[in-house]
Amino acid sequence: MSSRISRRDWLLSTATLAGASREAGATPTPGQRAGKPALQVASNCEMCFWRCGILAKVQDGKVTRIEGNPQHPLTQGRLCARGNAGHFTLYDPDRLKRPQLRVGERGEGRFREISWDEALDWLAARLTELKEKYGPESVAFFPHGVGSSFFATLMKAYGTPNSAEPSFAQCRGPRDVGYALTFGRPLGSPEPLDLANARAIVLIGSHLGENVFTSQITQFAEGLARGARLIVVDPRFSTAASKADWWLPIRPGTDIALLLAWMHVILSEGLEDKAYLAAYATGLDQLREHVRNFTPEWASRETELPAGLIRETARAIAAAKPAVVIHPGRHVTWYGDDTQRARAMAILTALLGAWGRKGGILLRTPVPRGHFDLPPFPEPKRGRADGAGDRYPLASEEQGITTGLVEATLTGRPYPIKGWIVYGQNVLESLPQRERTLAAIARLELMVVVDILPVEQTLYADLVLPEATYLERYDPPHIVETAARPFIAVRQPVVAPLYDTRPGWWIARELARRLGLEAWFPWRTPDEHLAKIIEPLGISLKELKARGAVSFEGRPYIESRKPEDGPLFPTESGKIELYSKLLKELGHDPLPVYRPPADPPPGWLRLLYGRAPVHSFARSQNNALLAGLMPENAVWINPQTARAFGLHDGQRVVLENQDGRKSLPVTVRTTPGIRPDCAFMVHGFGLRAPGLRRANGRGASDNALLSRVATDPLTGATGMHVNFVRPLPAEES
Amino acid sequence: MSEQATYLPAFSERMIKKHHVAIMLLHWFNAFVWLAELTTGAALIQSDRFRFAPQWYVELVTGVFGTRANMLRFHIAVGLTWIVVLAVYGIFGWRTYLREEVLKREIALDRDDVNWLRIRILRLLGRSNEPLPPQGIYNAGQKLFALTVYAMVPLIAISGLIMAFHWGPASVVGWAVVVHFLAVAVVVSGLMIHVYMGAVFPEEKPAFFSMITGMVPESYAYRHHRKWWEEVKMLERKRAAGELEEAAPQASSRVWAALRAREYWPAYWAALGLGLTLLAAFLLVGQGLGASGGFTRYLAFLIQLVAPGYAASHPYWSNYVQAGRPVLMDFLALELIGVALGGLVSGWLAGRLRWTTDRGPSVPVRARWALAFAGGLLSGFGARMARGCTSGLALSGGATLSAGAFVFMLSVFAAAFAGAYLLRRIWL
Amino acid sequence: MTATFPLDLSGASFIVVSLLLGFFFGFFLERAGFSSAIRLTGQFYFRDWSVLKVMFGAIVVAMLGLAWLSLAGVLDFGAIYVPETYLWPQLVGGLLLGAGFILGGYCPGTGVVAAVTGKLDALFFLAGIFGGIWIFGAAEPALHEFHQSGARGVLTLPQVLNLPAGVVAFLVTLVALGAFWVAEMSESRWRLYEKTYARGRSGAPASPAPSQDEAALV
Amino acid sequence: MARYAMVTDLTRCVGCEACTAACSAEWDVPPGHARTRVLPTGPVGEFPRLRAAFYVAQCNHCDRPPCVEACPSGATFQGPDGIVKIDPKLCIGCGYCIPACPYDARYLNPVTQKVDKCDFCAARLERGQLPACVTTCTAHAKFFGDLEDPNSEVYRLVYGRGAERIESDEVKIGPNVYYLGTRGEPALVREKFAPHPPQIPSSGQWWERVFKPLAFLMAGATFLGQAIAFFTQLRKGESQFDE
Repeated sequence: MSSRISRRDWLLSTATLAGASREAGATPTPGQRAGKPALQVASNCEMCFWRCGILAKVQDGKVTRIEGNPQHPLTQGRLCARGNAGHFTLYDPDRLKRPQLRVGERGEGRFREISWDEALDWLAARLTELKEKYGPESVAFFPHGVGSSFFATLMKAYGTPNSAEPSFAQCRGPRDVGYALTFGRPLGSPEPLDLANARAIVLIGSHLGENVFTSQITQFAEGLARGARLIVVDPRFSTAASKADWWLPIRPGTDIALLLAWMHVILSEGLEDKAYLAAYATGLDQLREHVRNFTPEWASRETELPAGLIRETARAIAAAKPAVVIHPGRHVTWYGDDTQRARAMAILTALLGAWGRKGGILLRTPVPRGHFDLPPFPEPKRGRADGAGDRYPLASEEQGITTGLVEATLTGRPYPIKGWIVYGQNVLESLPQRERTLAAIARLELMVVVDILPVEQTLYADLVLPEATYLERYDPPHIVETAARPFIAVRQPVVAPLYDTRPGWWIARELARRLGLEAWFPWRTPDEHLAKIIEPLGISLKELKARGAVSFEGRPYIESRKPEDGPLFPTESGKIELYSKLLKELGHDPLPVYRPPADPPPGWLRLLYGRAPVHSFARSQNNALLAGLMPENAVWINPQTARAFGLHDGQRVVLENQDGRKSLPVTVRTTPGIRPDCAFMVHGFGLRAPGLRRANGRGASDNALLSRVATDPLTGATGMHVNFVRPLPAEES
Repeated sequence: MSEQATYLPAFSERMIKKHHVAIMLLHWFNAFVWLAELTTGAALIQSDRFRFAPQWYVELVTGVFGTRANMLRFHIAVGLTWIVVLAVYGIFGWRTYLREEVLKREIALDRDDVNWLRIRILRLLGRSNEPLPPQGIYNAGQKLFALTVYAMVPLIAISGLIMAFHWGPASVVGWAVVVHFLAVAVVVSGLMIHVYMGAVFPEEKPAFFSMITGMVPESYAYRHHRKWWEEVKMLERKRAAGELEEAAPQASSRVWAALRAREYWPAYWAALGLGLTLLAAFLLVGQGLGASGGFTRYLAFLIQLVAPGYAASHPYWSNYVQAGRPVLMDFLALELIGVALGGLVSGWLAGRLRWTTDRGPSVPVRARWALAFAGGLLSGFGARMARGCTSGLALSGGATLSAGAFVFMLSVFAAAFAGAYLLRRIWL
Repeated sequence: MTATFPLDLSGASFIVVSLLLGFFFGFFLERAGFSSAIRLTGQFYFRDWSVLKVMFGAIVVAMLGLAWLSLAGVLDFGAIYVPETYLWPQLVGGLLLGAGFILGGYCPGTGVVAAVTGKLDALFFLAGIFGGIWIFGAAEPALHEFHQSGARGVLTLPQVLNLPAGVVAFLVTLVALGAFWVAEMSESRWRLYEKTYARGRSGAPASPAPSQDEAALV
Repeated sequence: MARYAMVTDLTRCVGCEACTAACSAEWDVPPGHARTRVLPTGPVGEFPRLRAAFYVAQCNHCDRPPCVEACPSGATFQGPDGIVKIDPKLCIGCGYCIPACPYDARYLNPVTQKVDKCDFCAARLERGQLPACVTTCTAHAKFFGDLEDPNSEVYRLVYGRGAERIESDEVKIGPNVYYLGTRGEPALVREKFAPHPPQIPSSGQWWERVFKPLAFLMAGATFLGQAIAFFTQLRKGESQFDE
């Protein structure tokens, strides 16, 4: 008699059935936190790459609050604005919900929702087809973020060497190469800076406070509070500049001149750390000779900074040695001479004896980790297509050159690229010269995007796969060797994935199974994967997942080193190479040489860009809370310049660049806090993604105006501070 | 004031009907509401810049309600009830009562009224002793007060709703606060005279009692409301002459008569009684009324008596026969006994106790019994399947807005209507 | 200030209160004329709408009472037993009970009141009820799965319609007023029909006057 | 009982708005509104001699809160520990208190249609936690504690290091949020964000100045009339009064 009447309950359209997750993306439950029982899950954040420790509160199956995890050794319970607002992205109604196959033309944005099986079968078939027709090297992989490691394994097993993250050629590539050439090792992330114990901090173009990495801000504020002197070199009066003892509003592109002048003052007045240099450095004589006539007066003409100020700051820095942090910066791809500039900053750090010293740059403490013994990856028949390792020998083959892959796809040289797999990278927002990227995409036979939000690039994809957010998935643990106390922090799902989304490891493993590559995925569950990695550390899986992070004894200073930590300076000479023989052999300047930058023609302004504390590039623009804090960006213009252009504060303008590219309308903010020849905008706005209903079309995109780049000869990195704009009154409809 | 001095008809102290029962009910309802709302309202305004009442008073009343939030909720609850009742009176009573009674007799100020007011005030100031002009059923003072009340009540109601449910932006709510306070103040100033003249002023004592019994002595009417007295006299003459045919029953005691009446009560009175009983059940025992639950317990008791083992082990009956808790110690079981008694008493009072069989005209008695038994089988089975019957699930479930109850009710009526067509032979 | 109602009675006071509540329940049922099968079934022939008027009226009165008292914080609505929703059993159970109602002439509650006032057919009806419950009890293990199906726990209309309880109560009251209006119309039209046409129908004698149940004597 | 106070070090503060985000997430403040806001002051001065700071504005839980007086229904009140709270069940959202706050620390929540404000995270304090903004501040620039407890951090910062209050000549109502700044930040804040004299919307002012006296007048007049009638009636006796 029991009738299995279909579950379509005509009576109960809106009621929440026990267990079934609600269809509409509900905003978090109201905030009467007191008294209501909450499940607490420790994990780490992915609103940016610092991955601070978080405690997510879950009430009746929904994340209602995210707080800092006090037991996280780096961030100790503190969290920036974006961390606090993470669950608003989890419940963003505009999220990608189901796999979609393109039905319209590329860029039209018409898709058909399909099941995961159908999507993965379709993708496996297309990848096999491309492998047979053009060879595995014809597929390029554009990863970003920690979740991409599973896909990286898949791509290597598939047989393509072509993988490139923007974090090299568009961000910190030149810095890592510059420091590696000097000290033998790249700096890595999180930057190992002992800001709290520093007695002098030098920021060159780095705008701490607007660029917020939680623990770096805490230590920066602590260092200043303990009396560290702050020198900020920035054409813009940034937040850091407002706290500086000396603000050097330098002419953009002349940093190397300033650095050389500082070296001149220090060496000529004998202020360098002689014992340290004698023990650990080579090439001091060539350096002394090289900087002999780079006097502050010479530098003053180039940098438009008073010579006295240059001399005064040089002496202040030297006086604080060795507790001096020359902040290496993070996004340093500006003028095309970026690696040499990083070399200069590294050399200056060496002169002050700050590397491996208290208050300076911390040494890395190695942390052992377990590995699955995977079968050897197939040897690709053709070398990398992006030039890393051959045209740019110093470029990292691990991280690759994204713009190199775009060029290969566009020109077909060295060989044609027919397929792109994009995981967590926003190619149209993070790579300059978006017209070239769009042209390259047009030539592709396969474009797959794995993402969380319907950003602009998904319009051009053949297949869009919705990934679960960091609150709904497992990712490999965050192992940090560059902190005073090295540690391992875990990410675990706080709630089950909403809609029909899947974690990255599941997508990669299911695709591998369909491609017959499951041998490279010898584990079934995330716990199995995590247990293997933490095997040599001797800590229990349960305890790690409960606390969220476990730290170990650190040996950050030279005097605390142990033999098993490896050589102090793994360079060719085993010492700090002030003079780089390797660069000489490769035909580059062994010592940094200053070359004057091209100034903006009259009536034009140099476009500078930077970060805002409440946004992570384009990633958080659709987050309800963060968009509420900063819905749009503005263009900073000096009052004199504004008067010259006949503009007033608050006026809406459109920016046009030297190649005629125009931005969306944006508001002018006149402020004396910027050089008259510059204009500044926060990066990440002006998106053209109709799927992001809250963020689409708000503010102006700096990336849309980066039509010209200065390629760094050493690393292939794309310097992007070389575009000039002029503001035109916007005739708003 | 024609023959006042010469002819003072001997009054047999007869009582004349002044107020319709609906007006009396409405008046005392209003009195209660105004008492409740004024006491809590004055206490609700706490900041010195707005307060009327002294601080000790505010604390006193807040203490009664425990928290200020409860006091506000009570104030809103009473206010809503007041608005609903006035609305119901207004809507249902408009044609028959309000248009004629209110507009013509309570508000219309004629020349006499104006003079009455003028003289009355001058008299107060001791500057005149002219005789007061004759007055209608309500004197000018009462008409003036009625006018202010009718003007102020909508303001108070609307501003109250705006404040309670935040209709409109903060500025509108801000002005609603001012309007509410001011309108109340206007009515209160009038209220003072109304209460004084009605309850305290010795001369108007009959008026006070007229609001309870509805009657006034003829002498009072003659001296205070001459024009109305003449109207009544004229009506009486007409009735005596047989021209009027409407008859107002002079029920001595309505209640007892209702009890003894042979016909059934009008459904709405029975519904009210049943509704209040149901509400009382919720309040006193936390659950609604029921019937089929009672039957099941009695059957369970029977089975436990006959075969305790079977009852304890049986998957269905076992959950009625737990150890330690007697089967019949249950609200529904006891209530069923009450139902029987209540039905008996009511039937006895109405003289409806008689052995008979209800049946359609074309159905022999024995067939009717068989049909009744078959109907019982279906009802018993259906009630248990639905876990309740028309009195249990439908009434109690309906009152608590349980979704299942409404599904159940719809299907009962659907089946009954459908069945009625099929079985029209046995009933029509 | 925790709400004073519902009370937590036990022992003697519980028994007395239960009996009293039952007494008034039975009393008002009989007053409404629900001891007469003719009047009850009249409802389904559109002749006498007292069943709808009394039931719906009682529901509205109790519902508004519950709403005001809980709004004023006097009653804690959370502690009130709200019948659970079992979608399919209540649907099927309703149909059976409706059929039993029209066939037998009574429902369990009115059956008792009728029996007590001397209606022999009501006695048979009650016997039938005990039989029906016994059959259900025996069949329940087999029907258990269906008996539990469509379970939604305590599910109220405000949750289903996603509206605040106050609004739903107001809507139910409106529906009730509408139903009463229909009832009045229907009854007055039936009386008109009764007066003019009833005599003229072929064969069947005129049905007895609705108000007084002078059914033919035994 | 405690006397809670907050100290914000504007030299350490980098204006990252973590406090605003944490507070809004903790108390479901709708986007576009805030209980605590980070307001930039500056840069002021001539290029390149410039000064700038961030003003972390919030409710100061003042010793003499003008907002409590402005609330007709007493929905907003000050507890013995100094925290000024709002009882949402009592607030009718009339908004009188919003302009009455010299520090603009109150807003009307469009979702709940009630006024909302910082309550020093009272619920978290009861659980033994610090307010959300203090816990999450990336620059460790916010300190919270009991000003009456001599060995509390806020006591040391206020009486030891001389944390300053943001007051203006017309408005001295004892705010309990103090600000530190080694580079003249509090002065910069006072320049741009000095507290404005408390005022209530026009409706409230009309009531206070015009309608309330009018109401008392009316009631007084009728009461007086009554009294006269009562006494004359007493003196002249009943018979005289034929109407």
